[in-house]
This record gives sequence, C-alpha cells and structure tokens, in this order.
Amino acid sequence: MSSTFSQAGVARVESVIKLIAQTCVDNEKYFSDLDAVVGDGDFGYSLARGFENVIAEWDEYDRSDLSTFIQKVATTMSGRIGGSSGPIWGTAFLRAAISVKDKNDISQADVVAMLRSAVEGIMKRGGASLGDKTLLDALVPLTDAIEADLDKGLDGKAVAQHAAEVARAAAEETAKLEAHRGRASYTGERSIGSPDPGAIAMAVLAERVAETW
Amino acid sequence: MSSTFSQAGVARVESVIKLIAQTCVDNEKYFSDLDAVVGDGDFGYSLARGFENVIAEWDEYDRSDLSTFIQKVATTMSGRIGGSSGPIWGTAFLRAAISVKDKNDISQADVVAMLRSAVEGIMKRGGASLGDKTLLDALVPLTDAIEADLDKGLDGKAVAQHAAEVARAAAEETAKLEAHRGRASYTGERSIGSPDPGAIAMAVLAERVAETW
Amino acid sequence: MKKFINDPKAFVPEMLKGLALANPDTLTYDPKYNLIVRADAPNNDKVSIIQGSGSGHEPAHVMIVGKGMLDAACPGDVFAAPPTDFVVEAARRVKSDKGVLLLVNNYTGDKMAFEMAEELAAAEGIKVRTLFIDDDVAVKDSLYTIGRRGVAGNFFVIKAVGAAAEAGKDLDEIVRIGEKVNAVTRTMGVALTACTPPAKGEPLFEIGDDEIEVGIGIHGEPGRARQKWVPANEIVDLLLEPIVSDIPYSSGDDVALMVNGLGGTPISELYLLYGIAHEKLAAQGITPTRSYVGEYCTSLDMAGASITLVKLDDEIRELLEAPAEIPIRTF
Amino acid sequence: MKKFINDPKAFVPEMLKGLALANPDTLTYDPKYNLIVRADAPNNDKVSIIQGSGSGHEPAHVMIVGKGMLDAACPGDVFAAPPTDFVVEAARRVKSDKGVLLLVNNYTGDKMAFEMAEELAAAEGIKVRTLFIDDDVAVKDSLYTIGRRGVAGNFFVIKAVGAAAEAGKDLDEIVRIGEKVNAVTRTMGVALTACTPPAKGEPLFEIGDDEIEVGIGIHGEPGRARQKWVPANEIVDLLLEPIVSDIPYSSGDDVALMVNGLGGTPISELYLLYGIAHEKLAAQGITPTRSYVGEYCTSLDMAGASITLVKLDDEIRELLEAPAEIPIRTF
Ligand SMILES: Nc1ncnc2c1ncn2[C@@H]1O[C@H](COP(=O)(O)OP(=O)(O)O)[C@@H](O)[C@H]1O
Ligand SMILES: Nc1ncnc2c1ncn2[C@@H]1O[C@H](COP(=O)(O)OP(=O)(O)O)[C@@H](O)[C@H]1O
Ligand SMILES: [Mg+2]
Ligand SMILES: [Mg+2]
Ligand SMILES: [Mg+2]
Ligand SMILES: [Mg+2]
Repeated sequence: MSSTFSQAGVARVESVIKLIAQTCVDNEKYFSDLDAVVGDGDFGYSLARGFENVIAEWDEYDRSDLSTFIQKVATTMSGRIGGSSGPIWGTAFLRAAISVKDKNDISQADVVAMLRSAVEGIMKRGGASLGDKTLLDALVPLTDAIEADLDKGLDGKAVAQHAAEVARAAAEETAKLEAHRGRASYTGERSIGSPDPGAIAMAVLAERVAETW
Repeated sequence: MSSTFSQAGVARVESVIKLIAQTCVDNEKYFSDLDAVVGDGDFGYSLARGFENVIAEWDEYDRSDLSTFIQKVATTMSGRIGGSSGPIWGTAFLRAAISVKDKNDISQADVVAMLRSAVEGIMKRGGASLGDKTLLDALVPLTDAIEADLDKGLDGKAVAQHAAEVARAAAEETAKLEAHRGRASYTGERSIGSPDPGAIAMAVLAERVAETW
Repeated sequence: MKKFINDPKAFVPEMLKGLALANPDTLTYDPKYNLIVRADAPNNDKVSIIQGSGSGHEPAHVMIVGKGMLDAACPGDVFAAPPTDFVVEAARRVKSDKGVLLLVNNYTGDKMAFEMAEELAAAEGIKVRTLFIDDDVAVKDSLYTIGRRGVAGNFFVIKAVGAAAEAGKDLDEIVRIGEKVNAVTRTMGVALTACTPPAKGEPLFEIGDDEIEVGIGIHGEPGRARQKWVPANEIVDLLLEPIVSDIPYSSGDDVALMVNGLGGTPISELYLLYGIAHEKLAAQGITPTRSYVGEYCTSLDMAGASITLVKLDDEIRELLEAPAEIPIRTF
Repeated sequence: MKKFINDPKAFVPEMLKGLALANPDTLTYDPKYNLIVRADAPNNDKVSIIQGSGSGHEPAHVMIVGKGMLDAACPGDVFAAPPTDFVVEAARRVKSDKGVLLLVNNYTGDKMAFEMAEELAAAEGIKVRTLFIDDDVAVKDSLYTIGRRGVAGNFFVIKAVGAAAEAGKDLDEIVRIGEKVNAVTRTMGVALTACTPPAKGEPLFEIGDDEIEVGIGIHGEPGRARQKWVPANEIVDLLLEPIVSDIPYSSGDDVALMVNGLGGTPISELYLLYGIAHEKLAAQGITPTRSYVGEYCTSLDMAGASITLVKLDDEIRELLEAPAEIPIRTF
C-alpha cells in the first residue's frame, strides 16, 4: 500500500473507464438477453445507450482533475440512461469521483476507496444489501479481493486477474439467490435459477480489464 | 303435371320442411367449416339457430292453410336468423308461401311454382344471378330437374333422387366459380377452388329428402 | 383460444350486460332483441339514429350510443347482421315524429336485413329511411357485385348525422348530410394477424410470421392480397395511395385523418402510423386538420389498422366538432 | 415480430411525433428530452403535475396530458424509467410558483431517477414534491423489498390531483389528495399472452395456449404464478379476491370499478369482465357507482386485463367527475 500511480495512475483509470464503456456497448444483446429471463430485457440496451454517449462525449470531458472527469462520466450516465441502470451506474461513478476529489495522483488506496464509495452509493441509491441478487453481489467480493491482493503487494496484472476470477465465481453464484430488488424481485421464487444480469456484467467487465492489463 | 297432392301433398310439404330444419340443425359444424374457407365461418351457426326456432315453434304455427303455415316458417327464419341467411332463407319461404296462397291442395305444378318463386325471391333479395357462386347455383338446376321429371311423369321417389344427384353435381361445380356475391366475393379470385357453402347445403338437403321419400 | 369468455354463445349478451351495468343512467339493454338504447329515447323533436351490424366491431356500435351519436344500436351475433325482427324492434323503440334513420354498413346480409326491416317498419307507420355506408377502397365498386364495404369510415357518417339530429334537422336533411359525408370518406385496412371469433374457437385464417393481409375488411375475412411484412413507412404508402387516388383527394384539401386500430394493435403503434400518414399527406398538400387515433371499428382481437380520410368543408367540420356523450369515457 | 414500426430505436420518438402532430393546438413535443407538454403550461396559478415512467403503457402517460390531467409527461424508452436529466428538464419546463408535483409509479428505476431529479430540481430553486403510486396487490408490501408496484390505478391518482390542481389547490393539499386516493386504490392483473418490446423483437416469455399469468405487472415481466386458463367468471374471482381482502373493501362501500385492457384484448371482452365484476361486487354489498372500461395503462400488445377498485367518498367522487381534456378524444 505504498506506491502511488501518480500521473500514470490517472491515465490508467481513464483507460479502464473507456474499456468498460466499450465492453458494455459490445455486449448489448448478451446483457439484454440475461435480463429477459426474469426482468424486462432492457439492461443491455440501457447500458449501451448510456456508454455510447460517454464515448461520444469522451474528448470534450473537462479533465481539470480526475474527480471532475469521472463526475462528467457520471452525469452522462445518470442523465442519459433510463431504467434502474442510469441511477445505479451514475451514482457509482459520482461517488467514486467524490472519493478522489482534489487529488492529482492516485494511490492504490485511492483505487480501493473509489470502489468502496461506489458500492456505498449504489446501496444508498437503490436500498439493496448483499445477497439481494444485484450487481453488488459481484462488485463487493471483487473489491474485497483487490484490497487484499494490493495489501499482499501483488502486481497490477495479478491483482486484476484474481479480481476477475472472484467476480466471475460470485456472479455465477447469484443464480442460487432469490431477487429482492429490481424488477426480477416481483417474480419471487421464480427468479431462482438464473444469474443476475448486473452481476454477470461485473464479471465480464473485470475479465476484460484483466485481459488488457 | 296432372295429379294433385291434395291433402296428402300438404302433409308432404310440411314433412319436407321439418326434414330441412332438422338436417340444418344436424349439420351446423359442417356448414360453418365450409364457410370459414373464404367467408366468416358462421353459415352453419346461423341456419342452426334459425331452424332450432322453427322446430321449437312448430306445434304452435297457424295451419289455417298451407300458405299461412309456410309464411310463419318464413317469419321465424327472417326474424330470428342473422347474417345473409336469415333474409335469403326467409324470403325463399315467404315467396313459396305466396305462390300457393289460398290453395288447399297442392299440385305438382304448385311444387314447381313454389321453387321458382323461392328462386325469384332470393334473386330479388340478394341481387345474385346464376354463376355468382351462391346457393342458387344448386337450387336452380334442382328446380329444372324436378320440373322436367314431373313432366315426364316420373314418380315422386324417382324425381327426388334425380333432383338430389343434380343438386350434388351442381354444388360441387361451384368450386370452379369466382364468388360475386356475399362475403366470399371480397377475396376475388381467392374464392376459386372451394365450393359455395350454400350450394353444398342445397345438395345435402336434397339428398336427405330423397333418402326419406 | 384464450379469451375472457364463459360460453361463446353468451359472448354478445354478456358484453351487452356489462355495457349496460357500466352506464346505468344513460343506456338501457333489452336482452330479448340485443338492443342498446339511449335511456332518454325516443325524443319526438329529433330524428332517431339506429346503427345495426354484426358484433365484434366494438366500440362500434353499441358503445357509441348516446347524445350526439346513436339513439340505438342493434347488434347481431359476432360478424352476423342482426335478424330483421331485431331491427324492426329497434325502430319501434325509438320511433319519433321526425323519423328514424337506419345506418347500415354495406354488406350482403346487413343490406338484406335492413331493407326488409325498413319495409316492415314503414308498414307499421314508422317514418323510416335507410342509408348505406361504403367507404372501403379495397373493394372495387361495380354493378356486378354488392359494391364497396362499409368499414371504419362509418364513424364519420354516424357523428355527422348524430350531430345534425341533435340540432333538430329533419329526416331529408339528415339523409343528405349522411350521403354527403359517405361520399367524401374513404378507408383502407391492413391486418398483421387473423382474429378468432368465440364460436369458432380458432383464427379465421393462417398467416405467416412475416406476412400481412392488405385490403382487409372488418370481419376477419381474408383481404385482397397477401404480402411480406414491410416497415411502417411502406405500410402507410400501401394504405394511403389507393385512398388518395380514389376520390381523389388533392392538394389544397383539408381532411380528417383517422388511424383506426383493429383490436389487437396498441395505440402507440397507431400514433406512430398517424405521424407518418400526416406527414406524407402534408407533403402532397393535403392537410389533416382533424385527427382520430384509436379504436373506432375493430375485428375482435385482430392486430392491424385502417386509415380513413374525410374531405372537410365547413358544414362537415362543424358536425364533427359538435359535442357527444357516449360510454367510451376516458376520464 | 410483426408490428407497425420502422426502426425499434425510433419507436418512442416516432410515436411522440405522431401524438404531437395529432394535437397541434394543445401539446408540444420536445424530441431532445422526450417531453410532451401542455401548450399552455406553465400556469403560475396552478400546481403543475408531471408523470414519468417507461413507455409502452400508452395511453399512459403521454396521451393524458391536458387540462385537468397532466401538465407534462416525461417517458423513458420502452419499459425503462426516463433518465434523470429528462425529469429535471420536464420540471424546468412547467415550473410554477405554486409548485410542481412529480407522480411516479413505484419501481426501482423510476424511484431512483425521480429521487435524484427532485434533489436536482430543488437545488435549482424549483418547488417540487414527489408522490409514489403503489396500487398493485400482486406484490406483497414489505420492508425487505421496494414494495408494491404502481399499475393501472395510477389513473385515479392523476385524475384526482389533476382536478385539484386545476381548481387552484396548493401543493400540500394536492399531495394529501394524491396520497389519499392512492391509499384507497388497489389493482390486480392477469395476462393471456406475453408482450413483445420492439427492441427485443420477440415475446418476453413463453406461455402455453391454455395458460395464463396471474399477478402480472405492466412491463411484460412474468407474474406471481402461472396456471391453466379458466372461464371469465373464475378469472374475475382470481382478480377480485386479493383486491377486496387487501384494504379491505366491505359491504356498504361505494367504489369506482375499472377494467383496464393491457393492449391486445378487445374492449368487448373488457365489458364482459366488467359485467361479471360489477355483479360479484354488488353481491357483496360493494356498489360500483363509477365505471371505467377500456385501456388506461397497457403493456404494449399484451393480451390481458387488470381490475382496479377505488373506495369513493364525496371528495374523491367530485375530483373524478371533474372535466378533463386530453388527446384521447373518441368523438
Ligand atoms: N436496487 C438495486 N440496487 C442495485 N442494483 C440493482 C437494483 N435493482 C436492480 N439492480 C441491478 O440492475 C440490473 C437491472 O438493470 P435494468 O435492466 O436497467 O433495470 P430495470 O429494467 O429493472 O429498470 C439488475 O440485474 C441488478 O443487477
Ligand atoms: N346475394 C346472395 N344471394 C344469394 N345467396 C347468397 C348471397 N350472398 C350469400 N349467399 C349465400 O349465403 C351463404 C353464406 O351465408 P352466411 O354465412 O349466413 O352469410 P354471411 O356470413 O356472409 O352474412 C353463401 O354460401 C351463399 O350461398
Ligand atoms: Mg431491465
Ligand atoms: Mg358467413
Ligand atoms: Mg356472417
Ligand atoms: Mg427496464
């Protein structure tokens, strides 16, 4: 927990966000199909429309500091995506931005703080807890793994790879859960048996990040 | 063309009408299925509901003379059947009734006159001509055959049997025609290939009459 | 067949009973003759308007009985003209010193039943006239056939004569108005699916997942031609072209434009069609100044739509704008 | 998928354009934010009412913008809550000295978007309140979940607060009225078929020819339970029992009774259901004195229906009876 990403860290955060955006656009149909099982089939559509906007506005975003930059991404997301995903993803980026306010270099601790803030923001916004069968059920274990691996002093690539494995396993596990939040919850027990689309999206994103580290 | 049916003739006309009524009730589904091909599938339903009423009111009909009796049948039909069949069959019975007004015995010539009047009434009511693919395309050849056979002096059974054969052949022939009247006409050339439900009904009725003569 | 029904034979009476229960102050229902009649009819100071036809076209015509529209509706069974007796009985119920007008969509069965009914009613001393509506351009008019069908455009004739009757106009004048509106009204329809009459229990025809029926009537009978599905822009062309060229409607005309749903198509799609049709007409100099989007004359649960144009002048516009009070209350 | 559409992504904007073209004098359409706004809004002498939700529920809510109902509707894409920005923009457009009320059906996405929008609008100095509607008895209310959904009963809340706003009532009073109507309104729905969102291109779930989904929401999501089709009499029991026992409604109550079609079911079947429900309630001493039969809140082309009861008192009845002028004009 000692080294800083400094300016290199800022560039890395930018490139990870761009990768997330592109991956969501590429997986539109896959994510929507997951949502059609017990939801309403629009998860991929919503994310793709939102991140298309992020990519379109990418070059014009204010880059005075990292926090401001991430906040712009957040505004595009929550302002332009409908459904549950706009507020959830928008809030996640917004909270991450606030947690690094006024910083010009990014430490490993900052990365963990950004993830934790995102998780708290999502919980506050949507009222979900762990085990409610949402993207939190992949995002929280992923965050825990990153924190532990950085503490152990693993290098970036190794941290990313392990995080992807943890997220994938956790996402698949959500199939066993009954949904308590979001549209899927209205079907009650019928939601058991298929994984949560948001959690699977977390796994896919973590895998892409690990691949390209 | 000399013998009269006299009172026996009146009784025979009554029993033929009753047989027609019962046969139409018995063939409800068959007649409707024929009408579903290019029509709207209610021909059997309409006839069955009408003749059910005729049977139900049978014993109460005014029988002061044959004409009055047939007129009552006509009123039940046109008053209680919807679709095209109510007016067509109602008019047919009404015109038949008028053609034997004030008669207390029925000659062979009267039978032919009743059929001719029915044909004229149907033509007037619905504006159809021969070849328009309606029940007329079976009823007119059937009437021609009866007139010719009675002229030749054939006995009742033979006349009825020949009439049934003529009606059946003519009804099957309607499959080659394009409908120009009724609902089937809206499909234009697509009506070619299936026989007219009304003409087939004529054949079925003539066959039942011949069978039970 | 999956529908909200009990016994198919009771479909029409159960629907009419529901309609009467929902409108206890304004409508009466006579189960014996299938009649829906305005509670305040007859009124000897106005001509009474009756529309009869088969059922299955709701809201036409039982649900448009009310002030400014119909005085009575006499529906038959699903897709079957009402029996003559029922029509005569309807005329008796609303007979007025000013007369009775029978409105009929031009179909063989209906035409015959109403002609017989008119004779019988007249014989009883009821002052009665009959007016046939034939707005469907899918059927070519010819002496050789019964001629064009009456479809969704009947709404405009009913609305106009209803308003004229409410204004106290006499029977001849009302017949003139009805004939005038009918003469400037044209409709063309398209189906995406077949409908299922309750007594039949299955769709009236088979149709592929990528096929449409163009030139459909309102009884679930097949249309003039079947073709592959095309996007909404092209469907509007398929419907508008035969309408516009029929009368013809031409640049400078003011029109009422109706997009009517056939029963299974949601109103969102109807508004989408409306927007396309409106712009295509405007591009030809034909201006839709009154719009009608929704279900006016349906074919049970058929997915599909029809487009109707009415050429407007001051007289027709005023009659269409006049208020009316009918069961289809959306607020 | 056979629909009247061009590009699925353009489905909502093309529908809204049609709506605006059909109502040039009373509505304006802002394509950038998907907004349908009363042409005469804002009015500083009345509270402005906004309803937002996913699209696909037409006529809710874009087609009930007008005098006595909504000042603006801000629809999202099909079945997706509108983005926060769109809601904030709607509030800006109709902001009034008397305040703005945001009406929201209680769903996760909508709740989050509107809570964020309320904060942002308030930060801009707009006087704004939010009211959640949750009339669906199919979902059991619990602290553990987001609670009951808002479905077709939202019509009554909108109608009541719309009338109160038109009468010049202030924001607190209007919130009180909205909460009161919501508290006495309950709905339960059943689907016969699944619906097909344009962007998905196929039905959201598979369902057998003899099966129904009971306890359905309005987004094509599966219901609480699937069972075999039963006749209309029994379906009405399945819907009425959980409604009546929920509040409960009891003998001596006056109620408004709504039978709402989900998009693919013809109005004839809805009236048939109405008649059955009316008589079953009357038999329990619960008297339907206002009736609503038709499509109020749909799920695209889904065949199905919901029943809603509202317990009436003089205040609510008066608000429901007040006049309104909305695009869905049937005459
Ligand atoms: N209250 C919530 N908190 C956190 N995540 C949620 C919540 N509700 C839903 N989600 C996530 O959002 C995903 C669905 O997103 P989306 O399809 O856009 O929502 P909807 O169509 O239900 O409005 C779910 O798979 C789940 O991971
Ligand atoms: N104008 C007509 N003249 C004589 N017969 C006709 C005429 N139109 C239809 N028909 C006969 O009626 C039959 C259909 O009867 P029906 O199904 O009751 O009529 P629809 O449903 O078209 O009102 C046809 O098969 C034909 O034989
Ligand atoms: Mg979804
Ligand atoms: Mg028929
Ligand atoms: Mg018929
Ligand atoms: Mg959604």
